[in-house]
Amino acid sequence: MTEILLEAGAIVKDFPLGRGKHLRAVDHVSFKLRRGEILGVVGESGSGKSTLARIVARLLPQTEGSVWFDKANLASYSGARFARAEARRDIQMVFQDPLASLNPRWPAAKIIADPIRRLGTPKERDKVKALVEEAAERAGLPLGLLNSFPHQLSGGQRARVDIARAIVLRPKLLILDEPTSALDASLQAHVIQTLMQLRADLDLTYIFVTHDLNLVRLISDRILVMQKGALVEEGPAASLFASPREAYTRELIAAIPQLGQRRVERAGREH
Amino acid sequence: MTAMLEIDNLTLEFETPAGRVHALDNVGLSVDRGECVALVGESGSGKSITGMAIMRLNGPNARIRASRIALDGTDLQGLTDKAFQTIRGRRVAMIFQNAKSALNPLRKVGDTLTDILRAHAPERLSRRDARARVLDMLEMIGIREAEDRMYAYPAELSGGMCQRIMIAAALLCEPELIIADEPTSALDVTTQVKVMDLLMSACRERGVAVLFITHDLALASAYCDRAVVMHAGQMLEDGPAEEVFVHPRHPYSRMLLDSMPYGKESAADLKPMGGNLPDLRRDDLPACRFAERCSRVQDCCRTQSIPEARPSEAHAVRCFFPHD
Amino acid sequence: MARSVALYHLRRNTATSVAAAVIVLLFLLAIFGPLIVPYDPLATSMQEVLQPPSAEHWFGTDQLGRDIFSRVVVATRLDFAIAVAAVAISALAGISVGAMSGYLGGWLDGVTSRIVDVMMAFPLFVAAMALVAVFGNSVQSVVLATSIINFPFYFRLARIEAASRREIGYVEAALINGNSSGSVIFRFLLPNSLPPVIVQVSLNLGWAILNTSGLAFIGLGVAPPTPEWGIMIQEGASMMMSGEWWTVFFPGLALVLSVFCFSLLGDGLRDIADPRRRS
Amino acid sequence: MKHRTLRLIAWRLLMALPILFGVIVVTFVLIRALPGDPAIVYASGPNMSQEDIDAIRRAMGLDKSVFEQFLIYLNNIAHLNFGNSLVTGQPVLKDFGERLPATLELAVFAFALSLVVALPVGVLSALYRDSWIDQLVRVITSVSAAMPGFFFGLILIFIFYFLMGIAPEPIGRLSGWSIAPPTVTGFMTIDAALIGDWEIFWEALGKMLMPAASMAIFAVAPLMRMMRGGMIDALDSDYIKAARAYGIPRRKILLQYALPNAMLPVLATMGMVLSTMLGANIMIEKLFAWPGIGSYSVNALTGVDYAPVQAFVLIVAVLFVLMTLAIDILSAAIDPRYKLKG
Amino acid sequence: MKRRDFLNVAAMTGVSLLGLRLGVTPANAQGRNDVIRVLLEDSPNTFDPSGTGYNPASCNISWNVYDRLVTFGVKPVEDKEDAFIYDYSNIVGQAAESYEVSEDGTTITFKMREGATFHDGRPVTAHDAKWSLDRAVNLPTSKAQLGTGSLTSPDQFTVVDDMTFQITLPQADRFTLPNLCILFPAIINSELAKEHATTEDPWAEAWLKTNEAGGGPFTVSRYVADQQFVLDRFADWKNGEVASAARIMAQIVPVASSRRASAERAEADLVRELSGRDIKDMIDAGKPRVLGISNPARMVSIALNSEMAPFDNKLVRQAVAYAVPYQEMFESVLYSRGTPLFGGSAETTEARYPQPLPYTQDLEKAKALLAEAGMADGFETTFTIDSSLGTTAEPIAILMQEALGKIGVTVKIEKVPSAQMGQLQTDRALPMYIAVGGAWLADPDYFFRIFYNSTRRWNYGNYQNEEMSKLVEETRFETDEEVYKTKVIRMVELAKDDVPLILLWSPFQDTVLSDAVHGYEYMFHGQLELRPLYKS
Repeated sequence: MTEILLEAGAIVKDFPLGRGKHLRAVDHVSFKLRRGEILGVVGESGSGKSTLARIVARLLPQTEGSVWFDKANLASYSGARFARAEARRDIQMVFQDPLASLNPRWPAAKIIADPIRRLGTPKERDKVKALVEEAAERAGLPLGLLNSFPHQLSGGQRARVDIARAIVLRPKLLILDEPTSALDASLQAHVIQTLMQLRADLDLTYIFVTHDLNLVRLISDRILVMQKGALVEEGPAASLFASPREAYTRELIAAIPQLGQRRVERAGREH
Repeated sequence: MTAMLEIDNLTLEFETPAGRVHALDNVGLSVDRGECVALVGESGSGKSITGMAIMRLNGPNARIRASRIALDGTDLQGLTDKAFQTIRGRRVAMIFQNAKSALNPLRKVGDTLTDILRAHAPERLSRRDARARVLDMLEMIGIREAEDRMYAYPAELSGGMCQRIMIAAALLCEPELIIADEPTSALDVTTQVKVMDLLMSACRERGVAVLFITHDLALASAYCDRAVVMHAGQMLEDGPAEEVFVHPRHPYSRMLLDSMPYGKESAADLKPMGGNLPDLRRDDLPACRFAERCSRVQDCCRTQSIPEARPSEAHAVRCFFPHD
Repeated sequence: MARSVALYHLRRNTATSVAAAVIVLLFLLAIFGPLIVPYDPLATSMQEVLQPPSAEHWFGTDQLGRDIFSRVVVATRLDFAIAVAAVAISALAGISVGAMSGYLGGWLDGVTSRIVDVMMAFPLFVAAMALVAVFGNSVQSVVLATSIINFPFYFRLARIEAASRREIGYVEAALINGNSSGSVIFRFLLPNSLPPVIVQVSLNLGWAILNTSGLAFIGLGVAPPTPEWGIMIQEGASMMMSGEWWTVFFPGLALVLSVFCFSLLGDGLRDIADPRRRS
Repeated sequence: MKHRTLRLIAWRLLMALPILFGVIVVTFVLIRALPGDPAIVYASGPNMSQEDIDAIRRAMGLDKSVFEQFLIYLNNIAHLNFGNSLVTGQPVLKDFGERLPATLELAVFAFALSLVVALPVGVLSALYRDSWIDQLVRVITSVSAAMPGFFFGLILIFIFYFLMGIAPEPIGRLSGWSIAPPTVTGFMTIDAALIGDWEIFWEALGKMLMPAASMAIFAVAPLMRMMRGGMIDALDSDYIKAARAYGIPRRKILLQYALPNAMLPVLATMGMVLSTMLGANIMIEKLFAWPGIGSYSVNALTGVDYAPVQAFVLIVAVLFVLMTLAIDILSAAIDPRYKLKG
Repeated sequence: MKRRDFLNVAAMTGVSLLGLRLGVTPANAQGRNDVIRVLLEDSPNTFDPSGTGYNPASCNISWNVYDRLVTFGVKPVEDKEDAFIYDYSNIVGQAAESYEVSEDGTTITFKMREGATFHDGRPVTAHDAKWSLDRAVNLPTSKAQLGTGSLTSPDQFTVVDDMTFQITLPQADRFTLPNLCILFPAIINSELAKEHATTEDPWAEAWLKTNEAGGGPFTVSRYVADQQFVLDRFADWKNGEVASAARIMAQIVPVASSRRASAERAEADLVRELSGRDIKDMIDAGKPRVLGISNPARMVSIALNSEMAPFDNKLVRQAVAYAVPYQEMFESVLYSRGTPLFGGSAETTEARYPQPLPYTQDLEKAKALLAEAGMADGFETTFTIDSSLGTTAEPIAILMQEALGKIGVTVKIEKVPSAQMGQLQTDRALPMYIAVGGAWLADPDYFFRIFYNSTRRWNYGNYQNEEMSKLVEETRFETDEEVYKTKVIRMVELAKDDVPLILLWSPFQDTVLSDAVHGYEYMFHGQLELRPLYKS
């Protein structure tokens, strides 16, 4: 059995609603992540999957619970404080909407180089440039586009800039928050394949957050199903789809439209 | 027997500050009575613009040319805007992607619904009678606590509920055709099936023809009789849903299906499609706008007008080299 | 491309581009005006008191025989300098504090927002008057007073911009990339709040000029004989009734023209910055 | 629901107290920073000896520490005692009672005038977006926004009173010869109407026209811009598209769908405009010898007359708070999504 | 009764029944002929003749609402038709029917007028005179002034009987009677005032500030500070001819151009405080009537702080005095609306003051004087102007700046609010500023005493000179005319030589009158004497 890279213990996240009331976005969620694994996190909007991803990425502090990463407890670091933590380089994230997640005032190269400048060791201009170009190449971004601004790029290219930025420091864990949901089907396939290739090349571990069950089935090793902040079911992808244990999981799977599977019978043509 | 909706040679251009956008090129399609036709394609393929063009809602900078946009055999193009008003909502209704923003946020949904009914009432319809009919409609399509819902504002309802209200609004004046533009793409999967089931069975019961605009091929195949595939403003394939989705003839349809996860076993089975959608502002667009991404492309695709192949009586493919 | 679209809109929107051109011209006048005016703006001449506009004195002369054209032109420098300085101070201070307040939130936001609420509740012009009175009648205190009363606008603008971007992707990405809060604010949030700020600055420059002249009109701020539009209007106001309309009209015209151009430019920039307002 | 709204309003008023306290503190400190010793100003006789001045200072309580003075001031405010004005020699509250109605009447009239001009023009401009009408309106409103009220007022007086002689004398609320109607509301027009004296009513209205126009001129542009912007946003919205798709008549779409939605952003601007009109009409009041609180408090400010300035700022701040609240309540009444911020 | 008036009366009766405050008294059936409309720049701020913090404009009320025991008689103005001026040498009875000065001049006995009443109908008695004068010598505002007439203590005031009042003096004083004619010793209805007195406020200052207790020719029927005041005729006035105008409607109009416009359109009967230029325009146009009356005891000057470097050097002060462009200033600032106080002869022959100083613009001489003072390269200084001084101050400052620039003196103009100005003056912190002043009593020694001596603010030039102090003391009670004249001439010479004040001019008090108004009288205080005005 490969080593455990990340362990989340009973994570709880409450958002204050004012007047002492809280919204519990994540409710005692625990899971383990092994090195090299792809963990799919699925659920409908409001299920807390994105919040969970942000807690693991240390963008948000949890209300309760622990996050162990590479045998270090990260629970006390979050947000800006985590910027100074050792593990910051090792946990990176790819965002849902690449247009929003790229600084509109910077060219692609500067965006990709930002983590190096903030966290990386080489500060020399040409070394940074070399790293940026390597990451861009791996992410499938043509080098000619490195001087383009985000709004000058297509959706697929933006996603690649985002991926290049995330992998430029060779992190151990990549959290993918709906990385393809803003993309058309034809582009989605590209990005997914790039991600699969990167994982093989760079020995990455993924947490893949999505609402697209068709997609998560294809790429995940294990799947967490979340509903209203709670973990409903967890299991290997194949068995979870083949024989879901929980009613909610069954309902979810049943709702996935399948090609050629009619739901409302067609009326006879009236001629 | 004429079709419910018939569009021939619809070409549409937008005049924008950044140049002329060739949004639609010779689009033709038809929807029969009681039939559900899916209009599918990636974003930017022109499917929504086609829907809006039928309703004349493209805005003042749209230049529309068509040989025919006919509803039940009558060409709508000759109608004045005022006369066209009686078509909208009455004979052709529309359902929008984001139901929440399509409802006036400052008006109770019941009032919005009565507005629609009264706008098309043949004689003066009292507010009271209108409300009663709206309530009937809401109950008929199975909305729970319909009375309360009528007094709610859109912001107080869930996205799914708003979409149900919109369906009721669409059905209210007993239209002959409903154009549903991505009606469920803002909804969660479990809500999506419920809303789609509701919409489609209601239309079936009433014999309303549906033009269902979506990017989700599986959803289209689950509900529609026929499918029309669009790409970059051109209509590429038109045929019975099972034929188009199971044995697509056009290279684009096939490549699109190959890039989707449906029925695949692993990520490695996904086959990405090459290239990007062409920039529709270009003035040198190839005759077949898919030519630059197509694996089967030859010179004629770029220069000559594309012939229409008919693998079966109900199935048309616009391609020089369709699959068998 | 963004630049070319901006240029495109500038070209297409004649009003905006004319306004921009006039402003450039006025700035040039502000810089070089004192070198090119035909007369010493301070020189009095008892032989030429209250001359109507003529070939010699294009805008006529005032009650001390000073050339109004020269005074109007030279006043551009002071009025613009005050406006630019005041707006620069309030914009820099306002957006820095505002962005911090909006991004960091918490008690800092609570305290600064309350302070700004208090500032907003003040009657602006009275506040400006009181501040000038407190700091003494000088150009510096007009600048200070104008920047203090404009501070809340920038603060609120930057605060809303920052707060609305707190959870936007590139801020999260910045954090993931190891940026500290300060770095997020100054490298990411501030540069991206610039378009609305530029619009505000452009409109504000006009208001600052109005404010300065308003203060001068009621006798606060700039001391005579310094040429300043507000003072000139105030001095001329009593002469309007005796038919020497030019003493008021030309300084007023200069004032209106520059404020008008700034507001037109601000309007145009807003249209460019906010694509929804475009057709 | 009603009950909850009332509670929220009460809560909001409570929350405004710290703001008002802040205003009181700042005003208090600021005004004591003003150069000039009120005792010397008050003891205007240049022939007064230092002992006389000291005696006056003691009588005015200015010999006490600033902190002590502040506590006394707070205590007085709590008892609604705003002190006496040195300049007029009367209780500040009485002075305000005589002047506030004049300011309010003018402000309300000017506000109404600016709405009547700005809103229809804004709607028109949005409907004919980018047409010559739109461009023309934008240029005109930009000019108007660039026009200092006092300059515009001067021009109006010059043209309509001095040159043409069709406007009434630009002095005060009524002609020097007319008798004011008995004070009921303090609004000259309303008081005149109450006793059915239409001659006075029209005279008072006529007198307001030029100062109100001078005040309204700055407000037209922001109002019109917000109206235009709000209308454009509304017209471009999904619900308008949907309403058109459902065949709802154009008139109804404009009046019942677009207009209410477009008014929402205008409301906030209206609040800003009205409070500016109340607080910043100083120069207009001076120009037209309008007996309002603006010119009163400027005189007080230059005369280091503490009490009226403090009271003026506080009153304007209270009006501002109330106005914000009123706008909030109004917004909440129009817009179900709008929550009163607690 | 006109319909409108009827409606007014009817409505007001109704309203007053409801207990609501009335705007003005409804009884106003008079036409415009009985009403005189006056436009003023500044508003009165108190009714109290001895009110603390009173401003000059408050004379307009207190002077016309109260009577004094005696008052100045009037004489026609030379070269002017239909205009009168107070006669400093002719003091006549007002509330006192007659008065009698004892031989040694230490006792003055006043016989109160029989049948005269206050506005509330109470007869005016010697008790009222006693209380009023007691009050006047007690209150800080009037105390110092009355002291200049040897009126210092209540002990000096005796009620002989109800209708006889007596003042005793430590020595004969030619300033006593004139001091009784001025604003302060007004006769107050003591019974009425005492009703409103308290232990903390024994002289009813608070109440009298906005309430009148007078017996003068007018009563106050409406007063709104900064806006307007309305005075109605007191029909039972016995101390002279009852006012012809039934009502005076005074409005405060701060903007000069509006006052001018109203004057030109004859919408107002009497308009004050117009600029020299406006007046000149009106005179040129020949319409409406302008009365410009010169008060010889008023002066506009440039004060040089004689205790502050470099103005502590007499040569520097003289240099500045030679640099002033007098004629230019007089014409362009004042439009010659006044009497010049420059360009006089070096030799002093007349024992009066102010009189023209022997200075004209002479830049060479100015430069030479500066060089002599060791400041050939000039110096830097500040010229302070009061922001409320309006249209004349700024041009004076600008012309001074320009002129002094020519002799190498760099001048910074500083504009300060009048509130601050007062303090700066009191603190003697200003090197150079415009000082405007006037004496109510015309004797030259009196003028020197207050403007060229003393430690008070009125000593604008901060002038300290032993000889002057001595002369001022010596002339105080001097009765020998020749001795007096010699000493005054010496004082004038000192003022000319030392120039702590560079006199510019004595401005005309310009009043614009509509054609219908007659009977204008100019009083020493420069504010309005309303009783004699009448409309034809």
